[in-house]
Amino acid sequence: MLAFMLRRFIYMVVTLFLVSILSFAIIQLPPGDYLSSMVAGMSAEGQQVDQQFINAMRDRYGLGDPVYVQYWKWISGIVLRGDFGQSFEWNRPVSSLIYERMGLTLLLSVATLFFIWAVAFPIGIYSAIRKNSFGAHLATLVGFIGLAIPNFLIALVFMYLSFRYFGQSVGGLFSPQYENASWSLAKVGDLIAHMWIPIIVLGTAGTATLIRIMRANLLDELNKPYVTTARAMGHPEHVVLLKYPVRVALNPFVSTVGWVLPGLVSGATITAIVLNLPMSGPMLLRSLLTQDMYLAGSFILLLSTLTVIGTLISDILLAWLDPRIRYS
Amino acid sequence: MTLVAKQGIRRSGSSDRRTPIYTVEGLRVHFPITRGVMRRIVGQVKAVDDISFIVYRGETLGLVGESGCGKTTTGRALLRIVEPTGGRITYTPPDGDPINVRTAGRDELKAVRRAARMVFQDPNSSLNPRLPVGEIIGEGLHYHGIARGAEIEDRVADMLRRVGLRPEYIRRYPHAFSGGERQRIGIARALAVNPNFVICDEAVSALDVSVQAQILRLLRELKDEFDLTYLFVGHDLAVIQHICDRVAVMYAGKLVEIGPTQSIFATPRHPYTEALLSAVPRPDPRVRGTGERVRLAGEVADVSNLPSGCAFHPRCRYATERCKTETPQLRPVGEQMVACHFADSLTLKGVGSYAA
Amino acid sequence: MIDQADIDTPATAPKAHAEVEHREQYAGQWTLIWWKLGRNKVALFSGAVVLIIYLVAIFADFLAPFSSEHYQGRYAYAPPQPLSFFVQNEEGWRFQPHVNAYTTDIDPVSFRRTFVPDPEEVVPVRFFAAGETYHLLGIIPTDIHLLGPENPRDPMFLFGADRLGRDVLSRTIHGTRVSMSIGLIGVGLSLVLGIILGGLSGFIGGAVDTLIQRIIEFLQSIPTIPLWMGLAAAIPQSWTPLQVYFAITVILSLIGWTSLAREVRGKFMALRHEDFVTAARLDGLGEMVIIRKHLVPSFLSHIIASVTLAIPAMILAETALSFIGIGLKPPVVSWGVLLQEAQNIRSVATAPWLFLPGAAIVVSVLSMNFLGDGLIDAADPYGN
Amino acid sequence: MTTSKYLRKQAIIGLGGVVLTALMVFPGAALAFNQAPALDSEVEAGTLPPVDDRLPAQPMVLEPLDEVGVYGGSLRTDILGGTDRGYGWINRIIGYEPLVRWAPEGGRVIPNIAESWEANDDSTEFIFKLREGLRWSDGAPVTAHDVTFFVEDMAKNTELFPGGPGGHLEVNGQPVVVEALDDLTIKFTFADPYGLFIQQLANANNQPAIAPRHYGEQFHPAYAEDLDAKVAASGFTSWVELFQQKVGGPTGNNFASWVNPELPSLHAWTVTQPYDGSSSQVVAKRNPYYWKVDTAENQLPYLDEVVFPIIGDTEVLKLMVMNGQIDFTYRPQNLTLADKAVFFDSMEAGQYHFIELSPDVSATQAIHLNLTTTDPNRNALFNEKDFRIALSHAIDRQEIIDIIYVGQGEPYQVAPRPESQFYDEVFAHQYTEFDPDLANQMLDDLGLTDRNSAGIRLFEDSSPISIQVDVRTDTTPQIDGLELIQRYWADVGIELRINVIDSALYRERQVGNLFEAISNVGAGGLNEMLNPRLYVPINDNALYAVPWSYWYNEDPRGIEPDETTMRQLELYDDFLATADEARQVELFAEILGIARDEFRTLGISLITGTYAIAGDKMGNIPTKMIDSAIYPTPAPTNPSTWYVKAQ
Repeated sequence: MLAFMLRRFIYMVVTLFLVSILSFAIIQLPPGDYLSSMVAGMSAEGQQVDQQFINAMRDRYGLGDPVYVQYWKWISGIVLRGDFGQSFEWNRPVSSLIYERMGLTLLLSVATLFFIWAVAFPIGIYSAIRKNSFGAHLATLVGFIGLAIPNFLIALVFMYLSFRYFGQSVGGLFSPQYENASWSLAKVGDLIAHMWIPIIVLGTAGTATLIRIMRANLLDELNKPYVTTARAMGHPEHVVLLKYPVRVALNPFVSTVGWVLPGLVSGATITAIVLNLPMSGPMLLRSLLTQDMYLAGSFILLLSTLTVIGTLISDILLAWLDPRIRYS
Repeated sequence: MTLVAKQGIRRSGSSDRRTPIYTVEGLRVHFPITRGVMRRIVGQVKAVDDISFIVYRGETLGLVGESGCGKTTTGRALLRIVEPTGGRITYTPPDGDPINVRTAGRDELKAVRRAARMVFQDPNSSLNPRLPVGEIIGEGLHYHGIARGAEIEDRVADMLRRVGLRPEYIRRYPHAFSGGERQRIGIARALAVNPNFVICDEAVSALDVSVQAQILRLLRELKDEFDLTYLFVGHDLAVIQHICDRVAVMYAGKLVEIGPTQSIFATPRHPYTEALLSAVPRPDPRVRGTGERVRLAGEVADVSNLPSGCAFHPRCRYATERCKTETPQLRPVGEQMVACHFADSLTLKGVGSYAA
Repeated sequence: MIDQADIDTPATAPKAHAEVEHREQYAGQWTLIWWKLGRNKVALFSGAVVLIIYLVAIFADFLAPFSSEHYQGRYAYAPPQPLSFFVQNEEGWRFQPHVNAYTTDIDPVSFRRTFVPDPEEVVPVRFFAAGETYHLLGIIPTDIHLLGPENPRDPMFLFGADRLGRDVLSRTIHGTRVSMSIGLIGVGLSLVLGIILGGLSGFIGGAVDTLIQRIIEFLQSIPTIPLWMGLAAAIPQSWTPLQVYFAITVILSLIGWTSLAREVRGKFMALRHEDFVTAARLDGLGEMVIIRKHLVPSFLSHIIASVTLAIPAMILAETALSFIGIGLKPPVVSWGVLLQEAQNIRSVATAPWLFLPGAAIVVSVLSMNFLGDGLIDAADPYGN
Repeated sequence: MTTSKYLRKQAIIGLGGVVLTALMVFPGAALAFNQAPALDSEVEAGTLPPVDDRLPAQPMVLEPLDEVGVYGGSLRTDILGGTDRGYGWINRIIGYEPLVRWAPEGGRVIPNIAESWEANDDSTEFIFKLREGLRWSDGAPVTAHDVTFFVEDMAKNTELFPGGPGGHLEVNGQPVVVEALDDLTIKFTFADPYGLFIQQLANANNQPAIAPRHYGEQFHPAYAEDLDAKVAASGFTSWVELFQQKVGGPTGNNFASWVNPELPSLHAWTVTQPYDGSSSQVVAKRNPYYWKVDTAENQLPYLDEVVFPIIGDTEVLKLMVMNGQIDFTYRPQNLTLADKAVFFDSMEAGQYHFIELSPDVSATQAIHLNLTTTDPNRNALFNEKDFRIALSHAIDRQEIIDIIYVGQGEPYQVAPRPESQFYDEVFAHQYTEFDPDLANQMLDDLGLTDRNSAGIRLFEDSSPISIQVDVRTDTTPQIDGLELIQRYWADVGIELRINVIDSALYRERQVGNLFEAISNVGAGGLNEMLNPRLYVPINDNALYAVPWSYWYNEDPRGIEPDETTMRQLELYDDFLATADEARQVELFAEILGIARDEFRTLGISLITGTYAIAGDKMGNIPTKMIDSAIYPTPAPTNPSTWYVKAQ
C-alpha cells in the first residue's frame, strides 16, 4: 500500500510538472502580454502611455526574455523558495492573493457540496427504487432542468427576482455594512442569508450528475441476489435498502469527492462573476484576461494540484476498498 | 519422463486408453509480485508449481481442490489461455505427431484449440449476449475453417439437436434460454468443431442440482457418442466421483495425489484428500454418521507465500517436524501416486464403496 | 440423443406473455434495445424531440420565416405576436392566418419604445410564403418558407424581436444548426479519440495503458476555463467564422475525449477477460475480429448512451464559452451567442422573450439526457 | 483658452447656494472653522491638532452647488471587475488634486494647491505660489521641495521614469527645470515656449507634479541609506518597484495612493482598504488635514468615507443601481442609451435620478480605414478620398441612430461638436447623406467595376474587396453598428468583416499597425486642442495612420506621412510653441481645416443623451456634467462638497 501510494505520488509530481509547463504555455498563448493589456486599460482610461516606459517595464518583468527563462524563474521560485512570484497587476505576492480568496471559496464549495448531496441522495434513491414512477421522473426532471439551464442565466434571473420581489441587496456574500467588518455573529448570519442563491445556482448543475450516479449504482445493487434474499426473509424495505445497497452505492460517491471540489472551485467562475462573489474564479479569470502571468499560472497550478490530489485520494480510497487494484 | 510413465491407470480399459492425449510435465504458472516504486519483482505467485500428469485417450480425468488451488489455471494453461512459465505440455493427436503446446506457433496452436475445447463455468458470461446462438456455436466452425455458409447452419442445427435443444432455436439469443439450456449451448459450441479433448472447467458448478444431473448425463452420453476425452475441473467431489475415471487432487499449486477414482475415494493416501472426502455428503444412510468429519484448520495456503516443506503441513493433523522442512515428492503408493512422507504408514478414511 | 423431456424448463415462461416472449427470444441486441426503449415512454418521447430538433437544424432555412440576419430596425424589442387563424368581418369568421401589427411609441424621457399589437391592423401571413432566397439543403435554390407574412416587409415576430429588430424565432431556428452540430461534431471527434486511445489503453494494457492514463489524468487536471481561454486565444484572427467554429469544436472535444476514453478503457478491461472473449479466441478468432465482433458491439450501446449525454454537455460548454466572450461570435448564430446577447438585466426586465433560445437549450439538453438514460437502461441485455 | 460657448453657460449654474450656519464651538477655544463631529474625540484626546491648526492660512473655499451640506455618511460608487482597471475611477472621485485644476464648469483653469501662478510672455517660465500652512494627510507641511522632489528626483530619474517625465513636463524632448525659490515658491523653466502648460497641468491624465518628499525620501536611492535592505524586506527585486508601489511612478492615476494607505496625500479622503485585490471593495476615509472649506467655514469633505464596491459584471452593477445600492455611477460606455428605459422604470424604487452628460467626444462610432496598412491593394484604395466618401454615403446613419441609439443624435462625422468654438457645419455633416446610388457610382468611377458572384467588387488581382474592422468586445453598440454597416456596404459591393477582439489584443493590433480598419468612439468633440489625435497624427491613438504618429515622435516604426499631413504636423508644432491664445485658435482651426479636407475617418452620429446616475439622497451633485477624461468627470464638480441629505 505504501509503495502504491509512493508510486502514485511520483506520478503526481510528474503530472504537476507537466501541468506547470502547460499552464505556463496556456498563459503565453494569447497575443501580447501583461503590459499590452495594462496599456490597453490605461489608454481606455484616457492616458497616453510612453513606449520607452513600456519597454523598461517589459525588461523589469522579464517579459522580453525567452519563454523558458521566464518559466524557469517562476518554477524555480516555487520549488526552491515556495515563492509563487509577484502579481504584476496588484504588485503583491501571488500566494497572499490566492490565500485571501481561498477561505470563502472553500466555504462556499463545501456548502454547495453538501447541498448537492442533500438533494441528490434522496432523489437518487427514490428514483432507483421507484423506477419509472411519476415522482421519479419529476424529481429527475427537476435535477436535469438545473443541469440544462446555463448557470449564468439562473444566477441572473435569481438575482433579478430577489431584487424585484424580495428587495435583497444584490450580489456579493455580505451586506455592505458587514463587508469590511470583523467577524461577529451578525456577520455570520448575514453571510448565511446571502449564501443561498450561490449555493442553489452552483448546486443545480452538479445535482443531476450525482442523481444519475446514485441511481445507477443503486439499481446495480438492487439487482443482486442478496437483496432479493433479504426481501424474501421479510425485512422491511427501508432496512433492506439501508443495510447494504445504499452503502455500497455510496462507495463511488465518496471516491468522487476528490474530483468534485476542484471542479466547484474553477467551475464556479462564471456564477461567481455574475453573482459578484469574492471567490477565486473571478480573480483567475481577471488574471487570465490581463495576462497577469504568475498569478494566472499559479492559480492554474493550484487548481490542478487540487484535482490531482483529489484523484490520488479517490484512487487510494478505491485501492483500500478493493485490494485487487493494487496489483493492476 | 519416468514419473509420468509410472502413473497408474485402470487396467480394465481398452488398449487405446493407454494412449496419452495430453502430457503435462513440470508445468509451472507463476505470476510475478512487484513491490516498490520501481516495480521490483520480489516474489512469485506460484499458481501452478511443477505439476505433471497424463490424460489418456478416452478417459475422464478429474482435477479437484479448493478454490485457489490452481486447478482452473492448470486447465487454462493447457490451451494457453494463460501462458505457462515453465514445463512442457504435449498434445498428441490421434493421427499425427505430438505438438508442443507451449512453443506452438499460431497455426499449431489453432490446431490444438480446434482439437481440445473448453466448456466454461458460467454460461452467462461465456455466451456473448449480443449474438444469436447459431452464430455462437458456428463461430468455431467458421474461424477454424471447418465449414462455410449454409453448411455451418446445418451443422449447428445438428449440434443443437444433439445437446437436446430444438434446432429452430438457432436464431434465438442467449437471454431467451435458462441456465441449463445455456450450458448446453456452451457444450454445443465446444463440440461443434469435432474435438477429441474437452476441458470442462467447473462446467456444472453454477447450475441447480437437478440441472447438474442432466448436464452430467449429457456430457457422459456425448463422450461416448463423440469418442471424447475429458479433463473435468471441479471442486464438488460428488460430481467428480460420479463422472471421472481418475482423479488428480491439487493443493496450493501442487499435485498431492492422483489415481483411479475408486481407489482414491476408498483409500485416500494423502491427508488433504482425506479431509476433502470427509466433506462429501453421504446419501447412504448406512454410512452416514459413521465417518468423522475432518475439519481443516486455518486457511488455504497463500500461493504467494507458501509454507516451507509440505505446503499442507500447517493444516495437517498428522504433520511432523519433517513435514515442515522437507518437501514430499509425488511417488507411487499402491494404485495411486501421493506426495506425502507418510503415505505408506497412514491409514486414512475414504468414503466407502457406495458410488458407481 | 437426448429425450426432449430431459430438457429443463425455461425459467421464464408465463403463458400470458407467450407471444411477447416468443418474439423476444429471437430478438437481437439492437432490436431488444429498441423494444425496451419503446416501453420507456419518456425516453421515446425524448428521442422524438431530439429527432425533430435535428430535422429543424437540417431544414432551418425553410422552417425559419426569415434569414438570421434579416432585421427591421423599427421593430427592435417588439414583443411576440400571437398567431391567429381567423379574421372577423361583416360576413363573419373567415380563415386567414394572421398576426396583428404594432402601434409604436417612443417615450422621449426614458427612450423607452413601446409596442402594442394593434387589433385593428391585420398582417396576413401564409404557409409556404415567398421570402428571402436560400438553398434548401445547400443545393436547391428556393424562396419558399414554411410560414411568412404575405408582404415580406410586414412585421411578423412570433417569438418577438431582438435589439436590432431581428426575428427571435428565425434566429433560434438558425441557431439550432450550429448548436446541435457543435455537439454532434465535437462528440464525434471525442469519440474517435476516446475509442482509439481508450481502446488501445484497455486492450494493449501495460506501458501503453499507463502512458495514456497519465495523459488523461494530466488533461483532466487542468482547469477547463483557462484551457479554453488559452486555446481560444490561439485561434488566428484571420480565420473565418466557419473556421473559428470548427476550432472551437475541436477545443471542446480535446477536453471531452478523456472521459470517453476512460469509459471505453474500463469496458475493454472488463470485457477482455470475459469468458465469451476467451471462448471466441479458442474458436480461432483473431484479435481484430474479436474487437470488431465481440468487444465493440458490447460497449457500443453504452457509448451511444454516453454520447447522448455528452452532446448536451457540449452545447452547454459552448454557451459558457460564449458567456466569457471567447466562444462563437456574431455574426455566427448559435444558441449560446443568442443567450449571450440576451444576458442582461434589460432583457430580463423588459424583453424576456429573448431567453427563448434558452428554452431551446433546456428542451434539447433535457431530451438528450432522458434519451441517454433510457438507452443506458435499455442497453443492459439482462436487465429488466 | 479652450472655453466653449456651452460651458460658459454651464458655469452660471449653482452659484450662490444657501449658507447654513452650523457653527460648533469647542470647549476651551473659540474656533474659526468647523470640523466633522467624527473628528471631535480625536481632537479632544489630543491625537489630532484643532481644525484651525490643520487648515492652511488661506484654505481653498468651495462654493457648494446647492447648499451647505451636513457631515457624515458615505458615497458608494462602483469599480467594475473584469479588466476594468479601477485606478482611473478612484482618481476621478478622490485623487484630482493637481497644482492647478479645471473649474467646475470646465474650460477654465483655477488655482488649487498653488494659490496663484504667473507666466512670462513667451510661455517659457512659470512661477507658482503654494498655499501657506498646507499640510499632507499626516500633518507634515507641504513645501516647494515637494514639487522639486517630484520633478527633479522622480520624473527626471530615468530608472523610475524610463520614458522621461511625461508630455506636460517637457517641450521638444527637453525636460523642464524646476527650482524652489523659497519654501512656497516654485519656478518651472522650459527650453522652448509651452503655451498649453497650465492646461496640461490641470489635465487629469498628467501627473500632479507634487509628491510628499518627507515620506518619499526613505525609498529614494539619493536619500535613503538602507534602501537595499528595505527592498529585500519588501519582496521586490529593485528599488524602482518598491518606490512605484510606495510613492508612485509613471503609471499615473495616483496609483500608489490607492495601493499604499501610508502614502501621505492631499486628497479629501485617504484609502484605508487599498485596491490590491485583497477585498471586494475599496474604502477611503476622511483626511483630517483636507485643506478646503465651504462657504460656511466648514472643513470639507462632508462625507465620512467613499466606498468602491468592486463589481464583477455590468449587469450586476445595473441591478445594484436599480436597487439603490450605488450612490453615483458614471459609465457611459457600459450603461448605454438602450439601458436608460430599464433604469427609468426603477427610479422610484431605487431612489436615484439621471445626470445629463455633455460628452467631449464627437461621434458614437468612428471607422478608421488604416491609411498605412501593409496590404498594397488596400493601402492604395484606402488612400483614395473618393473611396472613403463612397463608403460614407453608403451608410444609412439615420437607421443606425433609430435602432441602436434609440433615435438620439444626428448623422455626424468625427468633427467638433456644435457646442465647440471650432464647430464647422461642413466638417460635421459632409458626406453623411445616405445615398447608395451615389456611392455605387463613385466606386464604379474608381474603376472597381468587376464583381464576384456574391456581388462583391474586386481588386485588380481579382481578390474581393473586403475590409476587416477590429472592434472591442465590450462595445456592443459599435458591434451592432458594424453589423448594420456590413449590410449597407454589401449593397454597394464592399465586404465588411467584423473582428470582435478583447481590448488587449485590440491595442496590440493597433500599435503594431496590424489592422485593416478599426472602430472606436470618435474623440475630439470638445477639448480639441488638448486631444487632437483624430485630426492630426500626434500619438498612437491616431487610428487612421498610427505609423505617422511614430514618425512624428521619431519612433523607428514610423512611416513618413504625405505632404499635407506633414504640413499639418508643422502647424501643430507652431501651435504648441505659441503662448498667444488667439494665435493658438487660429493655428488649430487651420489644422482642423486640413483634417476636414482630408476626410480620413468615417463618423456615424453625434453622441447625445448619455447619462450618469446619482442617488436622490446625495446633495450638491450637478444634474449636468461634462463627460471627459481630461476634465475629468466628476472631479471638478468637487465630490468633497457632496453630502448625504438628512432623511
